[in-house]
Amino acid sequence: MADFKIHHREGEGVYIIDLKGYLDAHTAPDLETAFQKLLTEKKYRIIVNCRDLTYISSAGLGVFMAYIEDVRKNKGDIKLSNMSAKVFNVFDLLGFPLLYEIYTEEKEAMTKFKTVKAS
Amino acid sequence: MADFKIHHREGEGVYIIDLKGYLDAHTAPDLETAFQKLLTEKKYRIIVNCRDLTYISSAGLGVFMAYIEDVRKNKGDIKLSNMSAKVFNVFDLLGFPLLYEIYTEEKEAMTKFKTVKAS
Amino acid sequence: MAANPKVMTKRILSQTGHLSEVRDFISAAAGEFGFSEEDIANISLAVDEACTNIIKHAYQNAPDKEIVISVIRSKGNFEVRIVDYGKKFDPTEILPPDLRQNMAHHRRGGLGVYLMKRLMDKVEYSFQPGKHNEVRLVKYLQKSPSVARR
Amino acid sequence: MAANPKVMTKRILSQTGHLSEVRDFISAAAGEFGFSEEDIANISLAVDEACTNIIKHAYQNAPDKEIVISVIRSKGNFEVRIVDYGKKFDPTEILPPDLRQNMAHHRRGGLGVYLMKRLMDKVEYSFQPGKHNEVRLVKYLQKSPSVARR
Ligand SMILES: Nc1ncnc2c1ncn2[C@@H]1O[C@H](COP(=O)(O)OP(=O)(O)O)[C@@H](O)[C@H]1O
Ligand SMILES: Nc1ncnc2c1ncn2[C@@H]1O[C@H](COP(=O)(O)OP(=O)(O)O)[C@@H](O)[C@H]1O
Repeated sequence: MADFKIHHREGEGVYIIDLKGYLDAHTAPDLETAFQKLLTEKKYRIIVNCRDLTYISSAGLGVFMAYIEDVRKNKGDIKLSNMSAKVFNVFDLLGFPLLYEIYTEEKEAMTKFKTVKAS
Repeated sequence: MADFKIHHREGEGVYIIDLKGYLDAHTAPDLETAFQKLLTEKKYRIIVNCRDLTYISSAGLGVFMAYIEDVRKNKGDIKLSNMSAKVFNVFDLLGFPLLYEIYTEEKEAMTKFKTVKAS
Repeated sequence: MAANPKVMTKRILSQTGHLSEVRDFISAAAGEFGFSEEDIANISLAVDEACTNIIKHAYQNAPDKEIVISVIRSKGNFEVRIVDYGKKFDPTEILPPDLRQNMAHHRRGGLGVYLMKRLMDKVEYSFQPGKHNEVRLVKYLQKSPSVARR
Repeated sequence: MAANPKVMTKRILSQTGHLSEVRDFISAAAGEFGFSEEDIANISLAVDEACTNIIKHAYQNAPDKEIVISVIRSKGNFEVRIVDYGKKFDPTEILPPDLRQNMAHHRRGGLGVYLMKRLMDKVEYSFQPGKHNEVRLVKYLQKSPSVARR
């Protein structure tokens, strides 16, 4: 069975989710739960750090599409960072860089949140 | 000055445009003219063969966006074929494969036109 | 057939918990065949997508159905055939995804078929009425670029 | 400065007919610096886009204005600075293109700035009020992948 873990951090009013392992149709519900929890807690400034994300399929990408509208409606965003070339390639094939901010480093995403004032 | 040439062919009710050389802001108006002429003549089933297209910038890509709606409204299409990896990369970065049919070989585009009935 | 060294087969039950085994099976076969790391990743992702769709759509999440994955290797050609016995499927009407629409409507899906087409050189669906469905995914060893145009 | 062998400069008039010279100039410099064919193509496309925008927007197609393109090479860093004396520009509000919207409204433009960002590692605009505008395009020699995330 695919191994997938989610770790939560918080810093300067931004909520950081670290993804680790394999994000496929089997593990995508865990990411759904994580986003639902953040939204319930009204945490809308989110960075998803993909440094340890080994694999993603369209089931995983789908989760990002499902929550972005609610997050942005609340003046937040889901920004992504630290993807391997392999994981980035999947996002890229589907045109995600046209719609999501994907940064090489987490700190760039953090800077972007800080330079745009909170709601 | 950039060298750019357009050659016209016709076969089985499909109009084929061969592009050669450099398609940039300087030469894009030539492609505009070619599309305008096809539309005036109500030729809506178009293949753009990019085998000899050495270079494209966003000014060239823009021309494809400007005419596709009119062509499709008339039950036609602009299909692309035979791009080099370098030229395809530019289309790909902007998400064109999500919206345009881009074929490795011209004959695949031709087959697609023939299997979908004409208006 | 069973003696043919160029065909390898794996059977799984229709559960997403088995997807990782399928990926490992395909990765190993594609690696042996001589594909680059990037191609290996692309092929096993495409097969994951095909199996995920079978579980979700052809079998509508019933957990006790069978999926048969075969790898057929011939000169320069790496082919994966995936057979199921569920609902049939004709992909010709499936359009590429519209991400902005998906986002606006909280839609999670609609990415898999397009992704398979981009990742492989050929994707073909067929069905034997009343018997089974089959999807054939083909990648050529000597093809560049590693990502297809459609 | 003129004696510094690591800086090379080219001046053109604000005419699209000069874009091909700019591309040749940049390609030669990037090739000498050791970039791959793919990187060379990406860098010279980005510079073409920047110059095209200056001609169209900063100078609004006036054909007799000046554009100064300098290449500054330091260890592992290939930087192109493009100076113009036209309308200033702040790209922070420029959103990525929405192709479906463009298609529906017969819009040709809106692709260049996004493309430059994807093709280069760094894109920065600045202006000296009343003096000039400058765009800095940077590509790192040792960076992979060859296409940037933003
Ligand atoms: N193997 C299959 N069997 C039946 N229907 C399928 C199959 N694969 C795909 N489909 C149909 O095609 C649609 C698009 O599939 P896809 O692009 O993978 O997106 P998703 O599965 O996320 O909806 C699905 O919603 C489903 O209706
Ligand atoms: N150098 C520049 N000077 C002034 N305005 C610019 C410059 N570059 C871009 N712009 C503005 O930014 C917009 C987006 O630019 P771009 O993405 O290249 O698309 P396009 O030039 O095709 O409209 C332009 O429409 C223009 O308003």
